Amino acid sequence: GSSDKSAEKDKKIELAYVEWDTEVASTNVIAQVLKDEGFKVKTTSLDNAVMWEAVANDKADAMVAGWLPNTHGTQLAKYKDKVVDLGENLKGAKIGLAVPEYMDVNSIEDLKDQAKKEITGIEPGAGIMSATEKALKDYPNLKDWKLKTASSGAMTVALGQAIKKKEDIVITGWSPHWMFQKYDLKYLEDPKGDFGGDEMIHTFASKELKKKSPEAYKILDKFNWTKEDMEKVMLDVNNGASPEDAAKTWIKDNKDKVAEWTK
Amino acid sequence: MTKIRVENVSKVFGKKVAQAQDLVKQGKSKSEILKMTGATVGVYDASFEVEEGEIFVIMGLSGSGKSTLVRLLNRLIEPTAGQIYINGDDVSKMNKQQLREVRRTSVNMVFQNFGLFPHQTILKNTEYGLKVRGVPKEERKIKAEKALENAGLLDFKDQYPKQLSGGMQQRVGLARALANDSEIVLMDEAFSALDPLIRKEMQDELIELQQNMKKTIIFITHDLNEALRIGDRIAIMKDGKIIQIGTGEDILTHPADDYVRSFIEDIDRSKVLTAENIMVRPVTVNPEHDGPKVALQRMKEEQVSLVLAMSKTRELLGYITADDALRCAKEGQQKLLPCVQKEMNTVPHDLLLEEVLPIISDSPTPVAVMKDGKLAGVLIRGIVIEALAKETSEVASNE
Amino acid sequence: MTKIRVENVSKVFGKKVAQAQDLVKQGKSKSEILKMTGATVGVYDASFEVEEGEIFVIMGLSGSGKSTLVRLLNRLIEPTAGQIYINGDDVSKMNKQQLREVRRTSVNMVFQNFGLFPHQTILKNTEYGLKVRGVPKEERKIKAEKALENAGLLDFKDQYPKQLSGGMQQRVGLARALANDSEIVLMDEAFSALDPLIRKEMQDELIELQQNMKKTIIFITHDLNEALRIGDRIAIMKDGKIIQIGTGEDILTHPADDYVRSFIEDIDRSKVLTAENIMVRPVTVNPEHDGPKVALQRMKEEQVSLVLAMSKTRELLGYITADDALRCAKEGQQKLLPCVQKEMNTVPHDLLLEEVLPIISDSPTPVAVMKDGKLAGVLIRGIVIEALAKETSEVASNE
Amino acid sequence: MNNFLDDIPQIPLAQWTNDAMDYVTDHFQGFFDQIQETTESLMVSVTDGLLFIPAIVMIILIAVLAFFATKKKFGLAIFSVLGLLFIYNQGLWEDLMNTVTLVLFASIISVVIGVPVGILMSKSKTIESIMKPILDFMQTMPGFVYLIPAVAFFGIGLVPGVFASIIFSIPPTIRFTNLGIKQVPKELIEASESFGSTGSQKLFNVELPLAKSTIMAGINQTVMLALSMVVIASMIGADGLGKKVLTAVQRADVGPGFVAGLGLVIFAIIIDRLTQSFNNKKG
Amino acid sequence: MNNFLDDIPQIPLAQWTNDAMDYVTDHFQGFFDQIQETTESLMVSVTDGLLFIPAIVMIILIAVLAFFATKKKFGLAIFSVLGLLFIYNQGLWEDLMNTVTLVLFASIISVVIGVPVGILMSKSKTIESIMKPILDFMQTMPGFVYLIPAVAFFGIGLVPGVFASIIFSIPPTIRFTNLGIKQVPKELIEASESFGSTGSQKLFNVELPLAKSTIMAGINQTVMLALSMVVIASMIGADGLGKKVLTAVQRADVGPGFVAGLGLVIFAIIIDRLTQSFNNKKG
Ligand SMILES: Nc1ncnc2c1ncn2[C@@H]1O[C@H](COP(=O)(O)OP(=O)(O)OP(=O)(O)O)[C@@H](O)[C@H]1O
Ligand SMILES: Nc1ncnc2c1ncn2[C@@H]1O[C@H](COP(=O)(O)OP(=O)(O)OP(=O)(O)O)[C@@H](O)[C@H]1O
Ligand SMILES: [Mg+2]
Ligand SMILES: [Mg+2]
Repeated sequence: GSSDKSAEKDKKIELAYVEWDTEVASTNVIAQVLKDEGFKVKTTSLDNAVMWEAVANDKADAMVAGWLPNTHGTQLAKYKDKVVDLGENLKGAKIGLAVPEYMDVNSIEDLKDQAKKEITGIEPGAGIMSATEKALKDYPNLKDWKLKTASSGAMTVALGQAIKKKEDIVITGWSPHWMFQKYDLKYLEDPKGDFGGDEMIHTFASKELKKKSPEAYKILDKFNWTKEDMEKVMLDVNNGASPEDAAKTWIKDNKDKVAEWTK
Repeated sequence: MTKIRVENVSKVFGKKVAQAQDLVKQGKSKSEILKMTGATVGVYDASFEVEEGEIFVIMGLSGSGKSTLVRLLNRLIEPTAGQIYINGDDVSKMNKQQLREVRRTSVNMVFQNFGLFPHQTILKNTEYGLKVRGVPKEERKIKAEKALENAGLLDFKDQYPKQLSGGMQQRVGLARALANDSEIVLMDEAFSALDPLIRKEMQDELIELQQNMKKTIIFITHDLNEALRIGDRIAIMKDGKIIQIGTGEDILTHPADDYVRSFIEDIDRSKVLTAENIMVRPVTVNPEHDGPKVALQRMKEEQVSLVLAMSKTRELLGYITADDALRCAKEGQQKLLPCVQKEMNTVPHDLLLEEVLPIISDSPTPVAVMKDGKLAGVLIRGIVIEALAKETSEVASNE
Repeated sequence: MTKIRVENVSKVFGKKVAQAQDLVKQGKSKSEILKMTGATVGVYDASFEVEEGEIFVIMGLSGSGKSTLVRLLNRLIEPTAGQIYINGDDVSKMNKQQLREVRRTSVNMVFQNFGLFPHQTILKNTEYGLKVRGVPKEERKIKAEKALENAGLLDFKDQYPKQLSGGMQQRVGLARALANDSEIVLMDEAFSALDPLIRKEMQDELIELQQNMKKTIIFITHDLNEALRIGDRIAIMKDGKIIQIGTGEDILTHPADDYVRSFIEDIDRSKVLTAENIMVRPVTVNPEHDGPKVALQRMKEEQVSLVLAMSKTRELLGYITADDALRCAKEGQQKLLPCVQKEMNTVPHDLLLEEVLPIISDSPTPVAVMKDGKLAGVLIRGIVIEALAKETSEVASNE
Repeated sequence: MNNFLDDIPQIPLAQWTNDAMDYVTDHFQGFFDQIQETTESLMVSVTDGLLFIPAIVMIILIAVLAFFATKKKFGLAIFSVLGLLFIYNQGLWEDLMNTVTLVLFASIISVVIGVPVGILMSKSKTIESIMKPILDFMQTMPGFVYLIPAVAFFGIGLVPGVFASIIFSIPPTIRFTNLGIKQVPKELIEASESFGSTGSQKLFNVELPLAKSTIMAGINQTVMLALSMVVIASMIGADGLGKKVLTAVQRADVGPGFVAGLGLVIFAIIIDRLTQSFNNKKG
Repeated sequence: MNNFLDDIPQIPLAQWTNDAMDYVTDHFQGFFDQIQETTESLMVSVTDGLLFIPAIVMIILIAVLAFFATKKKFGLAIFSVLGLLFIYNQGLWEDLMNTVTLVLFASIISVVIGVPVGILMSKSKTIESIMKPILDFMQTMPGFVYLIPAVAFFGIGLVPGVFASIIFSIPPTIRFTNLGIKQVPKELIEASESFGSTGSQKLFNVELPLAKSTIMAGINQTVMLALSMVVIASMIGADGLGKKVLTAVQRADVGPGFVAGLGLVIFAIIIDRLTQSFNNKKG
């Protein structure tokens, strides 16, 4: 009955996310959509691994930030029995080695002795890092190259500094990410396919969500948009809008898409 | 009643305790033992008893173990060997609870280094023992203020120890221990930083306490005059051992060895010796029975110019000089009685020399020393000077 | 040479300094001022000078400002008012560098509370002043060991202060100051924790130091006997003010007020008074000129039984008793000379009573007191007792 | 040369740890949930209470408190007003209140547990030798490691944040309580004992008052470390200034991160000065 | 009610910070590069040196040191052997050596700078009142915030890690040096001054020795905090146990993270006990 439904809607939905631009955008949009549907939504930004742990332990209800198959491959492997995969919500994400446009390389195989033979990476243990390590083994020209681990923040700073000085730099990149908007970057071709094809961003829910709030579960399951949509929101945020406002604007402009999810 | 009994107590500081104790037994000196073992003998084989209401004074060279001995009594230091009984209970075998009870109610201590709490006011410091015992706030304030008043420090009660002079701090330590009103007070050089006036007041207060409240006091001092003034008995220590225990007079008159002798050398004898110590055996006649001839004969025999007139019941009647006797003989008196000069100063046998002096000095005639209403001896100027001049008064003692 | 000059120095502890000073001027007592302002008057308007090689003793009630005064001298405390000159330089105007120099070379201090460094051995503690002055390692070790040896603590040199008894710690403080060999030593109750034997040794050492090395010493003590023994002059303080300054004799014979009088009441007079203080004016005759009649006449006039025989040049020839004079007259001698008894004990005028006593006691006859080889007075047994018995010796003083 | 070392098979401690964690979460979940819920609701209501008071009123209250706590000097009061106004001006007021709740909870619990533990350590050699490695453990085991168990036990949000903060920030209080009590001069302990003080009388009348400045310095460190944990706490969902920092850092945007960090610093300075003046007051 | 507060336009401090950082990186790059290069090469050679010694030799050396440092007791020596063997067994030896270099550099620099600063603070009220907020700043400004400038200045690697560690871990040394010196009894200072000690004589002969236990406790905290920073340092590229922790944590794999953390803890315990025994030895 309808009373059941409203009671359901009173329930709090807690969305976990990780403080990446992409996830801020998507989480805010879906959160806003759920709110518009009458749910009490709380978004909590967490560390990458904590986000997975939270959903797996039913401490958070869902997240729309599972980068697969690469970036969060290990986490999925660990938690696959404790979370519910609601399928991808965005296609066409990508990971790979990236360099500034001004560098004269286009493929991983072109790398010889640029950038002091160092690839500037992010947090050790991230999926992209394992992929890069695999590449270091697979490509003979990277035999004596090193992967420096750091963090996403440190990597972007190093990138900014290098670009400012027009120095060579090879980074572990992924997109969507604001660095591709801020700087002229290009992915290096990956003939051996170590970085896989496209990355996809999946939605995951806790095992309890379906029981607790089938309504919200359904919406989350249907949530699905494009890289361009996401970039619109991200651009808004980068231009100074609050994520909430950017999400609202996007929803206003894309009523039809949202309607699909809440059908 | 025996209040404190100490039996063969020893304390060795440092590591090789057993070895050090053996060495003491072999008669090695403290500094030899220190060199050989690195251990310091604090107290060795001390035994004594203190009666209720007694002031027991401990003296001795610096470093001879006085403080150690006293701290053993309330077990601030664990003895290496021996037993200590307070009110008959063995302190060294007490558990924490019992020991606490003894410290609260029976034994309080004044520390050589004062041991005041720097973060508390003088008043709070003084209240400490009472507070520990759970005395209600109001009552302990009254008691503490009373103790401070006696110590002349009531005005300073809200100051902190650092704001007081050394002697004032010492008096706070004193007030703290006395406010607590325990049966036994251990006083480790408790008056050492006091000026003579306040010191004397404090001594008087102590004696009063002892007399009125029957408190037992163990008192360490370096001032022999003080020891003699307030102490019922005195123990003298050397290198951790107790060399002699006795009354002031015992020690002055029969020092156990040269150490004790040198220790008491500098004493102000007029504050120690009593009339009894310096009187001479009187030459007496019975004026009711003897005539002038007998008197003159006795004077000749004893080579004195004066005899005392004493009744059959050995009551003092007066004195007779050679002149008197001659006059009497001239007048043809059969008995001396009419010639006896009846005005004669007397002093009790235990009067201190310092109080005897003005009497002798004012008196044109010899002074009689009385004991239990009977004549005990006579004081003659020459003898007084002799006694004061003696290196030790052994010779002057009347035996 | 004036070593230290103190001019109108005051020190008030606490906040309302100016107000407190005003109140002192109005004659308010220390405890009134404390109640009214919360400020404590440490020292008020002190002025004095100390000569090179002098031992200047400060005495006074506990809390009367002795320590404060001494600490002002090396500016451990900043004076509230007044000037202090050491070797003519104003200490209170010195900059840090100059002050340091004075403290290193001129003034060292023994602290009332010892002030030993707990983390250093006794030897290192003793070396401290030398180390600060940059004395080479070997040399300072030798000096420090020497100082410790004098203090009787060489055996303990590798121990830490906590392992020593109170008196031993005090001696370390003493050794530390003396090792440094500065011109002026400030000693704040430096002997208070010492037993009589060691104390006497230390006093002797101090006197020796003063005599051989011309050291200037400011010495605080509560022991009047000690003060009189070692002090060239004594200052007596009360409530922050200096009440009297003078030699021991001055103070004993002319106490400035009742406070001082009560202060010196308990003194062992035999250690203070000299022959001069107690002698009586001699009744003299010139035996070369006067006959027996004159002598008997004089005895009658002065009501004495003995006169001294003195030459024209006032040289002592002997004495004549009444018996002697009578015999002389009987024999029909014109002049007394043949009847004079020539064997007569003499003592120097400045001999302490304690040393005079055995002489009088052994001497059957009166003792003459000599000053510059001339007769100054005579000691009679009765008078000696009177002097010892006097409340103060004012009457006994020979003026 | 190292060969024989290499022959020892690797101890599967990592696996054991994971298993243990699973076991604990599986079997004690109810218990942890209980704690989590009560603490969370308490903390939320504190934050709500703080936020209910208008910022301007709060600022004035703190300034007045600062004025009187510092014996009527203006320095801290003025600093507080300016600093808090700055935080408000930067739009960080709500974050600040969240952080205040987090830090207060962590600090108070740390002190309440830490001081007694420090006292026990100072009294018993055994406890001391057991506690010391534990303290080393708490301070050096990286917070990141126990973030995940913390989430498993306490979920996300303020509570695991407080838990992680306490683990990291409690050791200084314990260590310096222990040190402070040990530094109390032996002769004063003796004086106290000579009057028959019980252990607790000695403690409250003599040891703690005399150790106070050292203990307070330890507590100050605890507060500082609790503050330094807010960013890590924000990784497990604790709102507040830490989250602002994290957001900025993810974007490599120093400016906003610095501003949020400055908010923390201002809070730290006010807390530091206030506790210090309370400390002096009773001294 | 808060309205008028809201009317104040937001101060663009965030922007200014970014600008300032850009300015500094632009203009002092050469200088920073210099530091970075020399320090880096020094640190690398220290690590290489440590790694050149075979693990088994190193373990024995440390055990012998521990044995003698603890007055020939076996406890610490045995613990060191077992603990280090465990680390080796877990394949963390090389990481440990990297961490040792990082922590040693950070701690030594912290002590070398911190103790003198603490001394200055204890001597001058002015310096103290200037330093206190700076210390609060250093401890509470989240490491994450200055990681970014650290990278901008020093690039990725060990050097910015050391830089960040020092900033976070130096305050306890400074604070407790200050506290320790202030706690030295006034009468001993007076005694020292009465002999005409210069400031430095007083300092080295009296103040520092008497403040030693407090200062050492501060240094101990500094080492602990430096150790607690290794994970954060690994975020800017410092190799070592911190990186292992980060790897594991990123994978939500508590086990290996715990094991790597335990490596840190073992190192911490050994260091802690060793410094403590040196401390007692000279006491
Ligand atoms: N630091 C201080 N702060 C406040 N008052 C002080 C301080 N030092 C001394 N006083 C006060 O100054 C007065 C004189 O003290 P001082 O120590 O000079 O006395 P003293 O003559 O040396 O006494 P004692 O014989 O007991 O050592 C006392 O009333 C004391 O309370
Ligand atoms: N805690 C200790 N550790 C080591 N030795 C100690 C300790 N306490 C006292 N001693 C030693 O024990 C001996 C006796 O010391 P104690 O303090 O009892 O002497 P004292 O008779 O009170 O001397 P004083 O008159 O100087 O106070 C001394 O040689 C001293 O060095
Ligand atoms: Mg003693
Ligand atoms: Mg004094």
